[in-house]
Amino acid sequence: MESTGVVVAFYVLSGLTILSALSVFLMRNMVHSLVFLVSVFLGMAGLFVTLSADFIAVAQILIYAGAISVLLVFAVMLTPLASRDNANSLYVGPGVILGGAIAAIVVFTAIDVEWNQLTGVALEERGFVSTIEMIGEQLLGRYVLAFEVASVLLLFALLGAIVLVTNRDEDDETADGDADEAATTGVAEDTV
Amino acid sequence: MTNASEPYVLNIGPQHPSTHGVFRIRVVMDGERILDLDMIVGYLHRSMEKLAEERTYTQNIPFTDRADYLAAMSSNLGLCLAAERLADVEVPERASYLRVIFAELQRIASHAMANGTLVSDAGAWQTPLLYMFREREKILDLFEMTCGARLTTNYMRIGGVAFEPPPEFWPALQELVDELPDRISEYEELLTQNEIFIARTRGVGVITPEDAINGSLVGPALRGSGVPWDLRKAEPYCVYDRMEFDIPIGTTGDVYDRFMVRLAETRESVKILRQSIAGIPDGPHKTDIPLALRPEPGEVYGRVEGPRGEIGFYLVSDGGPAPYRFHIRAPSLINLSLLREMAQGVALSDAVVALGSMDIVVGEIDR
Amino acid sequence: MPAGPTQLEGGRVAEALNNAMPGIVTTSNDEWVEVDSMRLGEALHWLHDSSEFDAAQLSNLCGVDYHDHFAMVYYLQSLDRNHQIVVKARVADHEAPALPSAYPVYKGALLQEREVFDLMGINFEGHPDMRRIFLWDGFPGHPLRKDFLGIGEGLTSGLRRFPFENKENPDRLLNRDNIIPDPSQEVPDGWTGAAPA
Amino acid sequence: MTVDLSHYLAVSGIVFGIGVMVALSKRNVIAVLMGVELMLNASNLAFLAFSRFSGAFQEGTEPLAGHTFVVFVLTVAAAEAAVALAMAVLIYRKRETVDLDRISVLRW
Amino acid sequence: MTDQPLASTPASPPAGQPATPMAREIIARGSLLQDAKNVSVPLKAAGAVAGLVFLTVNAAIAYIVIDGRLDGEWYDFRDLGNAMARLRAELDDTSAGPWLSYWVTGLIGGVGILSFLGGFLLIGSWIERRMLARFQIRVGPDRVGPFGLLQPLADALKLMQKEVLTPIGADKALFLLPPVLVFIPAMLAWGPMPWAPNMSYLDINVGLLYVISITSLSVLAIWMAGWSSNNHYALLGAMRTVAMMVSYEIPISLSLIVVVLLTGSLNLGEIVAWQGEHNVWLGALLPFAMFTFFFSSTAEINRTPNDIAEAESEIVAGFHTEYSGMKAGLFLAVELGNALLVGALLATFFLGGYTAFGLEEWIPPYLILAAKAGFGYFLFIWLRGTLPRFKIDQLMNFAWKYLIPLSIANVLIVAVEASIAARWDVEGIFIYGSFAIVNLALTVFAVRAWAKVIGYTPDLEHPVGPRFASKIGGLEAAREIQGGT
Repeated sequence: MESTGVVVAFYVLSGLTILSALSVFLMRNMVHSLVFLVSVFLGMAGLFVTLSADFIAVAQILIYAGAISVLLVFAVMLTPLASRDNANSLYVGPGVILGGAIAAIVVFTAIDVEWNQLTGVALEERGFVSTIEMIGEQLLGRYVLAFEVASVLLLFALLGAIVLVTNRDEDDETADGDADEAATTGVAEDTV
Repeated sequence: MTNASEPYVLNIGPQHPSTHGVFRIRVVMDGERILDLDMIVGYLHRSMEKLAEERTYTQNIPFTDRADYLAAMSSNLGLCLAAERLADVEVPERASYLRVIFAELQRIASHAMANGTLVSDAGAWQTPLLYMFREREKILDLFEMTCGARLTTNYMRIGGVAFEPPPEFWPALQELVDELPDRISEYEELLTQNEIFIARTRGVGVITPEDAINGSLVGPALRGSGVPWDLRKAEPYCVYDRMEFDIPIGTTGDVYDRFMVRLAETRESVKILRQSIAGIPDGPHKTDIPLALRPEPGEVYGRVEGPRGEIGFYLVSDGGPAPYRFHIRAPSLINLSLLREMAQGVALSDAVVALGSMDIVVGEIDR
Repeated sequence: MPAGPTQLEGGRVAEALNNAMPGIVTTSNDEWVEVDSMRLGEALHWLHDSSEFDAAQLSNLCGVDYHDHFAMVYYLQSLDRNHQIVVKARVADHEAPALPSAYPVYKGALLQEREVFDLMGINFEGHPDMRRIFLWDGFPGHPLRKDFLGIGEGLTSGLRRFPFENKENPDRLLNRDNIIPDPSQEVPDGWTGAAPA
Repeated sequence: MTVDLSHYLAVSGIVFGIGVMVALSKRNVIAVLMGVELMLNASNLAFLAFSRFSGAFQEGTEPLAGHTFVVFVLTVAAAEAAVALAMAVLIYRKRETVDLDRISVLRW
Repeated sequence: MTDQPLASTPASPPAGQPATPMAREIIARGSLLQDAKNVSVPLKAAGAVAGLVFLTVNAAIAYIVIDGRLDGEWYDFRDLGNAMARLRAELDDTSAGPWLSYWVTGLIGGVGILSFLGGFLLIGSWIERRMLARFQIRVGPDRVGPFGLLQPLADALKLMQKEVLTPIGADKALFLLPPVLVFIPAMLAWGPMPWAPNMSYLDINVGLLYVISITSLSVLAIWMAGWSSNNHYALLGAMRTVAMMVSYEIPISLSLIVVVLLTGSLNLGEIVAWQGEHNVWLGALLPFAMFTFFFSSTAEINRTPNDIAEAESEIVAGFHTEYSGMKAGLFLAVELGNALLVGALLATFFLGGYTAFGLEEWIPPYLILAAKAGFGYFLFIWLRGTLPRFKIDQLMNFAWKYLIPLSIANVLIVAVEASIAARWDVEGIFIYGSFAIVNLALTVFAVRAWAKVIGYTPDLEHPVGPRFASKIGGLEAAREIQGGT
């Protein structure tokens, strides 16, 4: 991909994504790190677009930035103010070392290995293909069993979430909480 | 998620769209639900009862305007009745009819205001309020052409009324009385079948008749709970004993019933207006009383049925030109005795609507 | 006859009360019945429960300051019988007046007793929250007491003569007769009490 | 100046590593869940990059298998987030804390 | 009353000094003009350049639209997309290469959308206020300019002059961002809107999903606004908004999936083309989906009867209680723009978009779409002038117990119909006419049946009028009357 726009977009978006991810780790306030997590999701969606994966990019925005982050918002708001700090646990040292090691290894491998890939003109002449039909055919053709299993998984996740957070002792008039866990899974189910 | 969130304090007022006036409530909330409620009033306190001890009975009439500035005529009437009973002043018959006419007009205007603000609290963006202001404007025009003031009328006098209405008053009144029933049925079509309004008001802020009586509720708040109590029939003052009218009462004592009771009372007031227009005799509109009215020592409790219920005046005379003790029994304040019980455990939206249905006037609460 | 049209004979209520609870009534006349201030609660309770009087509602409640004592006036009414009963209680202690609260019998007394406590300074025992309602905490004194303006013994802040009723000596509303002349500054003879030009 | 598979894989690896850091070293359950979401996103990026650069649009080759896998990953992520956050809220209700150091027993 | 002690009389200020600290602060702050003078020179230059670019591009658009000629050759002015195509062709021939044509056409399109929205924001509030005034037998704003047309401008100036406050204890960064963050999705969502057969700024295949996901982004900005305000009203409004939006995403998605099932495309242009080609509006085929979309959209954009996120009678202004000046102005502008956006989406999905049964051959299609969007906007104003407000629990119950099950059933039914339509090649008018009739009947039946199933019955058996008593009484009389009926 030599075209200037894509290159610039890649570097800008990857920089945004990595910096936001780092701030998710560094932020001391739970809410701030949540906001940066959302920006990570959006940057990822941009990177997907540079990979000409339009459907996946939009689904990423819808599910992650639209639904899962709202779910995280509710989880953060429902936990008390005292535990809204983003404190590190005792394993911060090993965690940082392990994560850095993984990142280093993967980066080294990615750069070192000579990938058998299409580049340059060979890639450009493939051009942009609309991915929705092909994904749909795959989902209902070859991967139909996995598709069904995933939908059943979603259904049970929805039911489980509702069952977990339902107040058994008292009826809940403004059914915010269980409504929203269900909402997230429901949205995901629709878009699959 | 009731038991996962922490209670917090919400401070409603003194400046808030749904606390009609400078009225403050400190609410302890859990999510959307109200746990506890503390009423903080007095931002409008003018110590009327103290000031009244240094003014004569006639000079005290303007205070009653400022007390309930939405029903000035009824408050005037209450003080005048009490003072007349204290000083044995005879009232000519025409004056009594005029008093009835103006009190009923005031009742219609005040009920229009109350219902309109109630519907605004329920969230209708001021459309019903402005519709109901049409007739209120006409009524206030009648007041203005009679006594020169629209809001703080200061019209009643001890021994009658201040002025004879001008000749153009009567055709205007007749026109208003003729068009009022259509307007009222217009409001009924607009609101009483609206499902959102019913869903917001039915079963909200329910007061049982026992609580209503024990909590000293009066007026539409009491009648909405199904208790047929109306001072105009209990101890008929002026010429109400000659009038034919009914007492509208509610069924379950919720916000919707209070709303409907007020709406129906305007119809009854139109009936009374028709009869009093037909039956008003000629004659003087007031009897002359000495400039310094000196009742002999004694005490009296005179009360009238205002738009918000029983407006009482407890006067103690020591023989001087000014009352020795001057106490106003304010229905707006006393109707709030049950506010805490009503608001505990309900959602904030319901509490706002319930407060609006009690139809408070802060000037009368604080005095 | 200043009594209300539906007001009951005080004597009848007094004898009924005395039959029920001997010695509870101190005085009574045709308008009102005055009960022992310490036993006010049970009197109200009896009137509320009795089938004859059925004082279901506390219509009005207010206190009067008579310089040496306070009088609390309760207007009870029965909606079914449509009559009115006036019960008075005499609070002798003018410095720290106290009364049993009517709240246990009538919920409607909640705010009215707070008002009386705020403006008149009478403390009601048994009231759930006895706080000032209109004035702020720390307000000096209670305005509805006759001695609030500090005018002195036996002199009220009331209106003795109607203003300008007496032509040669027009008074202001606050009568000069009511003001104790301060020895340090003597009132000049020519002082008419009219507002200075 | 060009961008090819290795760049995308590098970004994916870095984000995955940061996700591992967050997931391992945070004390709050919700923060740990955020780390897991980061890792899932990184894996999505790797899937899409492979699918893009390995001739996914060629006839004959498996068309868009990577995209399909990403769809499944999104699905599972949504389900996992829903259940995990519900459990977090439930744990807070029962134990009055979401601190992983204090949540040491599995059944109560 | 309150807890503060007796107020002491303030000391008189020194001569020549303003009386109160507030007055001193105001005088020290200076006026708007002084602030404008204090702006740094590069900022001024940048603003001037941006304004010049905006004006020139608008002039170019106006020239193209009005003159209708491009290098001497007439083009079809009913479709500005042709003009853009010609312009792109011209630019591609130049030495600069394709990127120049991308940038120029993109800039023109973006500025076109922005100026259309800006013009609407300028006139929209005037329209809303005048119409509400008509509903409420008032006159409405009629002082500033002819018919009060300049009122929005005056309001904007007033808002700019107001001080922008930041509450004590607020999270500064998060408090600064939201007015911008809610503005971005409201603008982005206009991208894939098809104004004419090939006049669409962002002609992507996933247009429908794009619209859904972009509009679902604003919930986070609203939550940030409410959370960072350090105000309980704002927090209540924010949490209400979040709960309501995530609940109403589902009915919206389901009602649009139905559209995709029938038209077989996620591309808005193709959806509209399908309606134009079959000469049928999807609203006639899918009445329940249209109602679901409209009602859920009122919840999404905080319009009556679902404006519980900023219910002025309960929580003063909801999530933007603490915002003042132009920040609040941005929130209000976003509300106006969202109302028009939902109107345009309603027209695109259910009311035939830019097509009007062949009328688009004679009048420009973008005018047709604008008229339909304006109709949707009028519907919102109508609701606002007429209806009271729901409660949040009622809204939640309506979404979860009522809209979502019926929407799922709707998806199943329409899937069957779509397969039927795909297999039989009957004359379109017959098969789609029959679908319309069947769907309407099914909707009416299913709505009533489901209402019975979940036990919702409108509370009308309660005597609407109160009872009347001719004689007074107390508790006994009340019991007697109650027992009597």
